[in-house]
Amino acid sequence: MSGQFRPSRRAMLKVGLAATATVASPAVLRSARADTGPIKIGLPLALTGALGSVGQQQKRGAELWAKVQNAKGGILGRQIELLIEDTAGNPANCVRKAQEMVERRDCRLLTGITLSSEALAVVPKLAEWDSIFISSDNGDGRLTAESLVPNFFRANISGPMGTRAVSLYLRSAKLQKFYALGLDYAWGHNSVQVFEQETTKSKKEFIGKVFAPTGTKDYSPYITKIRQSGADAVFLVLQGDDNNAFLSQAQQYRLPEKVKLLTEIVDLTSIRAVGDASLGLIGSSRYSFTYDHPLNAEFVALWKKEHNTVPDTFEGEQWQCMKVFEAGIVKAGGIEAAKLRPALEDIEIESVKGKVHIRKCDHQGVQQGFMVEVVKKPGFDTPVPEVIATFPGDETTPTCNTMTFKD
Amino acid sequence: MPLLELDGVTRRYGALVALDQVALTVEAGEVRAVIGPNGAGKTTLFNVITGTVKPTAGRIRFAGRAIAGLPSHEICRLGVSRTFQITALFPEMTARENAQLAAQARHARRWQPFGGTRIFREAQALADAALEQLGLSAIADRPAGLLSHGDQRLLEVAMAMAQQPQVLLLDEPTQGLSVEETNQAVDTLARFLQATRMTVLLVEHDMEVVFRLAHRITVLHRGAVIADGMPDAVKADPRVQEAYLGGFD
Amino acid sequence: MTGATRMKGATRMKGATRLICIVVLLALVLAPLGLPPFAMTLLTEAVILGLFAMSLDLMFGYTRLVSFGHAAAYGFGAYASGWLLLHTGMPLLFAVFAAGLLTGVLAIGIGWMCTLATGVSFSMLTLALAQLLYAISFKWTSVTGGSDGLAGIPRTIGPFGFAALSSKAGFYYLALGCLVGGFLVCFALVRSPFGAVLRGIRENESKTTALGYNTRLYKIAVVAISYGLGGLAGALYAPFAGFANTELLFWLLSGQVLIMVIVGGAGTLIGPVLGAAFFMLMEHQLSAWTEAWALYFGLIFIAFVLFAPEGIWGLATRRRRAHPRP
Amino acid sequence: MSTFGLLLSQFADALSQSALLFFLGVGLTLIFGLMRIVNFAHGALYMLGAFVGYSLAHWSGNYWVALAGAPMLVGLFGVAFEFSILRRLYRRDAHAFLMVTFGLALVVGEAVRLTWGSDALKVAAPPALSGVIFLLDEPFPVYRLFLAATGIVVAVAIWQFLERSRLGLLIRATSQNAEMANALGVDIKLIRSCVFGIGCGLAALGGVLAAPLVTASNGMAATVIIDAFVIVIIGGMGSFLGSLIGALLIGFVQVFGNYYAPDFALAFMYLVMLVVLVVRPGGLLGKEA
Repeated sequence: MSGQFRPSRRAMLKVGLAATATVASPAVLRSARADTGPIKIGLPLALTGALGSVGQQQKRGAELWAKVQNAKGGILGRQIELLIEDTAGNPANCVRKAQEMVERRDCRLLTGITLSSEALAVVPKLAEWDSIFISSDNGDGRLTAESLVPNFFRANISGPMGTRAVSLYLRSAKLQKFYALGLDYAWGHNSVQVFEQETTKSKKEFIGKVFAPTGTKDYSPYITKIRQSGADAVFLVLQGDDNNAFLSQAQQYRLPEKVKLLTEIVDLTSIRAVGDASLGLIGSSRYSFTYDHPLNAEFVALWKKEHNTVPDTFEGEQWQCMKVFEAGIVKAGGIEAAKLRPALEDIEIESVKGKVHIRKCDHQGVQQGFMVEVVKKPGFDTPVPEVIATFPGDETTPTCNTMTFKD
Repeated sequence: MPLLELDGVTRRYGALVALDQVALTVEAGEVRAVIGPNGAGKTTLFNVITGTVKPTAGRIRFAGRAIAGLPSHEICRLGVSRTFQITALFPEMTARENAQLAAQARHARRWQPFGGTRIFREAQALADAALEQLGLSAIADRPAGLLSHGDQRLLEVAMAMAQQPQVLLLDEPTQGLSVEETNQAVDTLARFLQATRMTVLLVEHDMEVVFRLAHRITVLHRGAVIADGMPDAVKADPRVQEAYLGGFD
Repeated sequence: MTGATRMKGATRMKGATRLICIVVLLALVLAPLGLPPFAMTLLTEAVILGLFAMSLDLMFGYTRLVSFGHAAAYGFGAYASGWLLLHTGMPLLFAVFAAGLLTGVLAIGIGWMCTLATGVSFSMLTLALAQLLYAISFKWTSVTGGSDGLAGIPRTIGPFGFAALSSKAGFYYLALGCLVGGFLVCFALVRSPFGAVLRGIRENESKTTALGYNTRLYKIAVVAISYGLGGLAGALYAPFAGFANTELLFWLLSGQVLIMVIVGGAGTLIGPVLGAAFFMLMEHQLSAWTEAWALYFGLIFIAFVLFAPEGIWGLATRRRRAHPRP
Repeated sequence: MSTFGLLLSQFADALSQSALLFFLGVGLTLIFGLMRIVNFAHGALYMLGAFVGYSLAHWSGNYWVALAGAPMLVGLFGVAFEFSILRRLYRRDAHAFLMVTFGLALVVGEAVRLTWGSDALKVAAPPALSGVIFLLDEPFPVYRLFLAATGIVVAVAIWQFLERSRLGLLIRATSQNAEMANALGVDIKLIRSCVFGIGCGLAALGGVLAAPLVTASNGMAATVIIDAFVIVIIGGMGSFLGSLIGALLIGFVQVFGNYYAPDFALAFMYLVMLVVLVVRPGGLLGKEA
């Protein structure tokens, strides 16, 4: 399970078969669309490009859920059909692919849009398409605040929620002075702003913040800035290649020995990519296979049987999101937006991360916040995220339609 | 009043003096040849007159107007047309189209972005006339890139003529031609110059061509004018012989 | 052509080709009646991309001005029309044309700066300016919405309640109108005296200058018209897709539109429109069939270069070409 | 940290970044200088170098094998591509190369994803270079000094190769006038294959050296191609020394710029490029294109 790559050829073969099947399938019967026939769920994912690894995780998470669910007879006795397409992380492709799923293949349920920029482009069209979109990975706080639309739901932990968990953890920690480094990106600014509010609220010193453009390759100027600032901890809002580059270079500068690294997302892919450079990293996690909950243990066992490795962050989040879909469809007794939307509001399920309650007022999934620390653990040859603290959902979820917290 | 007048024209490239106080006057209807060994500054003289290169000092007057330092496309529009030492044509266009584009450059509405049937008709008339004068009517519809080297040189002259210039600058028109092609070209040029009484400034190496076409000759050596006058007088001038034949110091 | 023969060139309309074009145009006009909704969505986007590729062909195919930054026109047009529609509620028709005009005016500055250089340096200057616009779109959050751009761009009702353009078919006709209008403008332009000078610049710019043309002014004009039409295409895209973001200014799009022109057949106006449709539909369909679509996409381009140098339009009109291109 | 210590470490950072940028730029310039083609696939070859380096290091357990092997293998791939496809396009105009290299970039990018998967892969620096030395009380990674040193060594090596060696002379001759060189009996087909191979090899070298800093990842190609273009344009298309100067200029502008004015981080490179091109359209050392 060390840094070897997952056999992608097998995954591609499955997609190839699924894709050719759907293309060859007879034109969808327009009349009897809603109540019989397979339940179609569309996933316009970024399977290639810079965020390809996240897209692949979402795909695997959804595919396993569909396989397990179909084995149990699907939902409401109807088999589940996943429409998975590659957007390469480009919003123009994402809107076109989603529109094709809605208009040509008559699929009214969407999930698994990888980038926030893609989600923000699709969300305004949900009403026109009469489709429900449940996000499994988009962290941008505005999606459940000023950019909220009735047909949008978010089952995953948002950026501000992750940051809130970190701030709650820091209240008891002895660290006093903080610096922040975020990607020059809506999500980055969003989370750093929440962190700044939270640290000042808890009477700690927020020294300063800096933002690096996505695709930065040399982080030495930012590492020097952090070292210069005299902070005892730095809050990182980075992802993918930028996160890997920063962590590798920070370790080479021995930065972690002087400044504690805190991050808003900890995921296995980047731990594997940087190896021991991630040791000692503390951060909030959207999902960790080490979380002990009976449903999680069952999910991890299922995952090991299928992929002979442990599930990563976005595989867990996608699994939970599909569970929310499932519960909503069962409660609504159908998939039309008019029935599914009220059914999803105020729905509560027990998932791999414990209780998840979709709030009526802003469609945000209220769920526990986790804090993890990356440690060496016997039986695993790469470091793993160990859960060190959990916070109840209503403490980590912002007040309705906002990105701020009542304290 | 001379058509073209150069007075004290100098051009320096750092320490190198390409043109040294050149004085030159060309009367209307005169064919003036400019000769001199390689590097004497003949092409630089052309470039200074046509504005491709700015003179470092000195005055150039053309038809009563000072043109030193004007951009080359403005000088050209005043009526100064030229050909190049290395043939410059539009290879994919036919011979007629080459000449037509040259003629169009003089038209007031040459840049009209639509229609243009009348402009094309007028330009094409000028083009056909010029091709006729240079004996190129037969190959008017062939792409310029596929013409013989001789025809290409004459086409360049025809393009210049299609612009109805007041003075024509010919930069070694017979360069690179075989003996037989040179004679043919020179016969055509002689007939054409006779017929049109065109004022010409001619740069040429081949002395036979110079003596057949030129009314007066100016000899350049190391950027300076060392002799100026009728062909026979210049031929006899000792300084010319020294510069040309013997005494390369 | 009466009397004077027009400047012959690649856009000469032989009888048969013209007939095909009219038939295709008729089919395009009748499309909304027969085609299913998603096919209309694809067709509308293909028409918009076709206008964008055709606008580049004016520079690339007719004046050999190789732009590596044509996405600047598309992106700027999209942001301009998006901003106008979101903040001023201006009717869709006015916003689209205003955005295209604005891009054209901006392009006069771009043209002035880029024509300081020629050849590869010109291409690199266009790349630099496009990337500068990309960086600005990232940072100027108040106007451009930063990294996530502008979203939820409405198709506002036309003047005096005229709402036909906001519907799916109506918007398609607006886009088709812009493409056909753009084509007629370009077609007239390249066959006019101005177009003849462009052809001179393409084949031998120094000779064209020596003949007395101020070639730099012509190039700036071509850049302005080309960016203006490209901006019009971008201005149509924003209300069509409902968003405008930094991806529309990224250099990858500049590379893709260049490929559309080459695949379609440069210097023919119609070729690039086919190239754009081919590129988009192929990318869309390939990625539906297999995850490794980029591999096949790349191989197709290499195959095109080796076996169809003159592009799709070249293939289509090969039999009737008068004199072989060197 | 004393200001002098800060400046010293920033200077060293800038040198190491300039070295990486130089490897990228010099390959592109050599190819453009000789063959007048802008290689859109340069970023993909840089990425291929990083992934081939990963496999070699993983298989042999030794970073140095990867450092030597990856450029060689990718160089050979370059020669094969030139021999099989580019060779048939030299009579064609520049569009053909534009499209072929664009196609190659797509093919290589996808082949990497299919072979190595979409996750980023760790390439560890060798133990000898993983340490830290103290520049006036501040830790500075030894690996970056190694990068700076390699940059200087490779720069001098290429300079000597071009100036002193016979093949270097033939390459420079073919760059200036391919027809004349051919007329004098130079096998320009072989020269072009060599140069395209060397250019690809240098890009791969950049990839292998960058991997320990940024990991081998699918996103490398797109972000790095712009840097390569900027360096080569500023230095002057086709000028070896120009790409060296361009790399140093951008290396320093990025390291110091991102520190003192982070808000303009994204725009620095393009502003510098615009200023240079407006002042000298052919680039600092380029001949008027």
